[in-house]
Amino acid sequence: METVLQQVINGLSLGSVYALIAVGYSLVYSILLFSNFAHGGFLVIGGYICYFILRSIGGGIWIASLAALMGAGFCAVLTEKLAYKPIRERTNVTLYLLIASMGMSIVIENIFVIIAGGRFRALPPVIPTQPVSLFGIATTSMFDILSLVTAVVFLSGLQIFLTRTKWGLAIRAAAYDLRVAGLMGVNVNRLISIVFFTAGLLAAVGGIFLSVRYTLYPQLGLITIKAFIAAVIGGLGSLPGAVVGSLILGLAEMLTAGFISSQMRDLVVFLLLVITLLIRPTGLFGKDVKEKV
Amino acid sequence: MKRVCVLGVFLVLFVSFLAGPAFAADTVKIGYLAALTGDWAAYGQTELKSAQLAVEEINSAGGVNGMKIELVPYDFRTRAEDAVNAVRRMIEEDKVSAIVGANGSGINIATAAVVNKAGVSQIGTVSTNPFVTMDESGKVRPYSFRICFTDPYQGKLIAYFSARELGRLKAAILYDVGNDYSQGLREFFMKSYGNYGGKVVADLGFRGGQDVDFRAQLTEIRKSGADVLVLPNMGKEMALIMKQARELGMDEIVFVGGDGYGEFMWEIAGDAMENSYWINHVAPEDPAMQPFFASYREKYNDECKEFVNGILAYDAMYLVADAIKRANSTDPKAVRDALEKTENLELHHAVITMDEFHNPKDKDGVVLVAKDGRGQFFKKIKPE
Amino acid sequence: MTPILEVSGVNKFFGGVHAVVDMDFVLEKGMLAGLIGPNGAGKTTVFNLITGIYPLETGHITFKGEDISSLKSYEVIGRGIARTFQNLRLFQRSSALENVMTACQQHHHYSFLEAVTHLGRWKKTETDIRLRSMELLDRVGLADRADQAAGTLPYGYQRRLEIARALALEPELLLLDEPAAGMNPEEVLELNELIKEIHSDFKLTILVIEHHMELVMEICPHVICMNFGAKIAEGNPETIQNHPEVLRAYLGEEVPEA
Amino acid sequence: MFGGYTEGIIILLCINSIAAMGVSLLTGFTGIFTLGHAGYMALGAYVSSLLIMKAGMPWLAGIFLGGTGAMLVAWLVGIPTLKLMGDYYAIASIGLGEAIRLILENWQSVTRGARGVPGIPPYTTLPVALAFFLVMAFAMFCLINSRYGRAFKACRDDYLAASLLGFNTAKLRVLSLAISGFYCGVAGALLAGFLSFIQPIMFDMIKSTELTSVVVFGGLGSMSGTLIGTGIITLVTELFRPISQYRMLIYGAVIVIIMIFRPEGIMGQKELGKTFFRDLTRRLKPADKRHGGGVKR
Repeated sequence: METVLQQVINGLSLGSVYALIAVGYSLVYSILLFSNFAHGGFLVIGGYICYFILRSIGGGIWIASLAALMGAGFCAVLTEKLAYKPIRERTNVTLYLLIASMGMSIVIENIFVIIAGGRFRALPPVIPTQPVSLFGIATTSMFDILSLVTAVVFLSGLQIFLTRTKWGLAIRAAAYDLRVAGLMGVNVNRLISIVFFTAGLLAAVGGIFLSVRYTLYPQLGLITIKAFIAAVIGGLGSLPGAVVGSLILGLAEMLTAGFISSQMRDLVVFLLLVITLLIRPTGLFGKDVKEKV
Repeated sequence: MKRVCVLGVFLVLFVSFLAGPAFAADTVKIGYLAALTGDWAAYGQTELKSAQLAVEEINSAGGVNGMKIELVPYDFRTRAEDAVNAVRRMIEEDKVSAIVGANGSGINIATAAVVNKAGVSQIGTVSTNPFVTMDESGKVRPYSFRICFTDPYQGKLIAYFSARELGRLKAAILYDVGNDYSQGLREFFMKSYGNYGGKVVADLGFRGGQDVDFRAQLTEIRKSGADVLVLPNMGKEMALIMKQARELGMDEIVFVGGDGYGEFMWEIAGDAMENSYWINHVAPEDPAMQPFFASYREKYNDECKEFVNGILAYDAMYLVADAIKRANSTDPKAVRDALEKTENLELHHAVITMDEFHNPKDKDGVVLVAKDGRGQFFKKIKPE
Repeated sequence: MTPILEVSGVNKFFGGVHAVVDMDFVLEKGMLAGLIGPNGAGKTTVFNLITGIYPLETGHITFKGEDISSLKSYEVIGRGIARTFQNLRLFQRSSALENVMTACQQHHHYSFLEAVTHLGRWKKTETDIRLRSMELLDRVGLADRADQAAGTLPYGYQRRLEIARALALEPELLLLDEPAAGMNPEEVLELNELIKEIHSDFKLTILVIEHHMELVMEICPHVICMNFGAKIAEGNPETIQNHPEVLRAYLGEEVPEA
Repeated sequence: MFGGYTEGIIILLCINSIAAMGVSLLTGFTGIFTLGHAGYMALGAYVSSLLIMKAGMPWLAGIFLGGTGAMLVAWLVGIPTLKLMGDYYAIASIGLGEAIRLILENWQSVTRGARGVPGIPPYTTLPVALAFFLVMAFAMFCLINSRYGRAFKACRDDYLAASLLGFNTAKLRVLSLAISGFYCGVAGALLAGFLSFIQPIMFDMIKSTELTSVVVFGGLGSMSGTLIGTGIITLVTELFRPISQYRMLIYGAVIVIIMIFRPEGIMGQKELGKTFFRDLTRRLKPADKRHGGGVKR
């Protein structure tokens, strides 16, 4: 029983980090209908900005995080303007965007290989990580509690932004049909910039937590593949779906590793993905789209 | 028209690439196979910098036999098929006399066929798998060498140290299923540990690269009651495992790891590193190696944190230079013969004598203990 | 006369919308029939039900005495039904000829092994397919446009090309979904001629959906009229033109000048 | 005739081309985007090398069985998963490709896991690779110029129209995947014989992505474009070896730039052939006003 509880806690804390990243994938997908593989790059950008400010300039964690969030958001907008906008304006084939995003993820990764080197880095211990005992039956760390809280804060913030503000409402309208939203007088380019900024910002939050929790290196973006899978399981384009999918994935990973076999962990993740897609191709919360004949 | 241009450019590229670089007679070329991009970039970049440092030193001291060494470094993106072509290019186009690298057994095994057929020696820096220098039938590969010790020996050292020196007889092992180095080391550790009276109580795996969360496995290990956790992995994963273990409140367990240790792990794991033990090739505070660290710092304005890769790459260059000097020739075959006869060569980190399997003979294992924020020399061991 | 297509008691719901209500009709072999009705009456849905795009909720569809209600689209087509689409579905980037050949090949076979080696029957069969397709293109007046990409053809030609493609399937029953949509009056006249010709030359049974009454009344001896998913009238053009339900459906209470 | 280096590049070019042709058939001609085809290369490599080494099979049979093994798996996997459309199959294919690799890594008693299989007889010599390439390229060009080619393209261009022209689209999609699985399997088997050593890590997602990018680069729906694309990418990778650190950066940037300026790839949907050169010469001579022009552009 104790181990079950412990593994569940482990799973939830892993899931909360996935959620921050998965939401970014879903947000972009809901508007532009393509999977932005460069999303992992935004996370790496956030991580490195935070690292350099803390290590080289010596700013505090708040300044560093703020700069990282803004920087990653800005880079996300820049990526959109440089790489996606020209394609988007030319064609409506989302496949091209998908491939361009794969190219961008290689570009971002290798920019950091060149300027920062391949070395594994870690942020200074700015976020406490000491063990916390939960009623004596399970152990978690201060860090996990903080990351769970941060995830909840940012995700609720996002929810408020989407439901209470003018631009949030426009984004939700555009998620139904971008073209119609454009005809209704929404400035589509600005809207897309805001979406990318938000996605980049959330990715940076994930990036800071990941680089404290794990480590920071140019290929860190690759681990977002799991968050991406979580977004797909939850239903691409659905924000609650992304959160639920992340928690399911986190739990599935931890419980498999704990009770079946640690080697089977990734296999279970991929099988879960394939099975979900077969049973419900649009994911748990995805919307059904039927072609008109 | 556009197409004609594209085809034209393509043709020019092809021709220029067939032409190949010209080479001068007063230099001796040594190939360097380095992982500059991809998963091993951190180690590969340090290796190349260290090798370049060695070349500069050797050249400013007059070179070898009056010739300057010219380093020909090629990246292999941490991919075997790329490494094969890089090695072929070094041999065919650049006519190197010997090749140093790569920093991983899988790559060396993949390139072994090429170098042995072409007759150019290759020296692995941290390629510890026995099959790097030995083929499947147990015969030595004539042109494959290494400067580090081998996995069977390292596995035995870890088992011996954990059981005899530390007296810990209930071991848990957490290894990387996707990594040949990790798999091999685990196998050889398990073979020896029983002989020293130990018992493996938990044997768990993970997937390097994507897996960064090990708490599920650690929870199992905690349940198994192991008193020592053996980590045959790369530095990043080991650091993360230790950090997460301490976060789960596993305060009693002792960590023992292999030569994947690197100083950068402190940045990741912090205090969780304290009092862990590392079986290694060298100790960073070895006085003989301080000049290297100093010049590395001076030249690159950076600490050589992947010091095992750094020092082995650095010394491998001196090893080759010595062989060329003794061969008094740049002919790859002569260099190979000289390399094979290397005896009592004093390098910075050790004294090297090649055995009949092209492994350095009787290299001591150095045990490091992680204390006060750095890895410190603990003792040298030779297992019974 | 023998019935070729029988639709009996067919219903279809989309969510809460009752899109087709108790549809019943019979087509006799060799008939040239029209299916008319205002926008949104469910005409195309009937085509989709016949061709197996949507599953039926109740009822049966029988073709040449065989129940085809539960067959997949390609199986329905294989039984001898072909159709065109309201909003053209040509292979836009392929040439006109290739469009027709793609359909034509269904009746000219050679094995996979012959396909990857270009040996055996490949050469003869491909030549047959090409010649037959050119014939059909010629039939609809597109022979000189054979190499042009389908998507770059003028709109009226695209409609004709789609008919040629459907004919290449050598069907016994041809379903045309608003073939005159978007055409100017001269083009419509030409099209009428074409439909009449292929009807007699190919000995086909044809069912045409048409939004405009003019075309249907002129060429179809038999007309079925739908509104709100249900059949409201059936008979010869005069009967339909004077049927009170039809008048109401099309023009409220007023009398049309058809 | 050639040095070992040039020879090595030509062999690798042949192997990459065979795999790329398989992906091109699936992605370019049938419109199914995949990000997991390295998995089929892995299957081909492992099946053939294990059969050759453990069962003492002749290498030629090993290569064919490697390809066939990959084809069978592709067939079985394709039946349920190819019901997924568009992006969703692409996502599932990531999972499938990785799952194949994970199984190879974990099935240590047979595959030796991550340590890989060393000592595979080096059967992939230049003539072998060239022969395989020529035969398979010939078969592929025949295939796309046959009823099957038209059927695949029909599935790609308009799934619904294809099924209403009497094509069993589900079956055709699976057939296309099986053929592409065979090509990738053979490529994998040849790679095993070229390197004499295989490891699961060689067939990761990065490899899959490369295969697909090459096909896109060459032009979706152009088989000769695929071959040209493979040639350029392979040679450029070799050329940039001396500036190795920037190599991957350039590679990534090139993909993005291609997508921005010429998303249809180098060749678009055109094939290098009689028509292509006719169009080319026509374009080079703008003054050439053809009379009685049947074809207007």
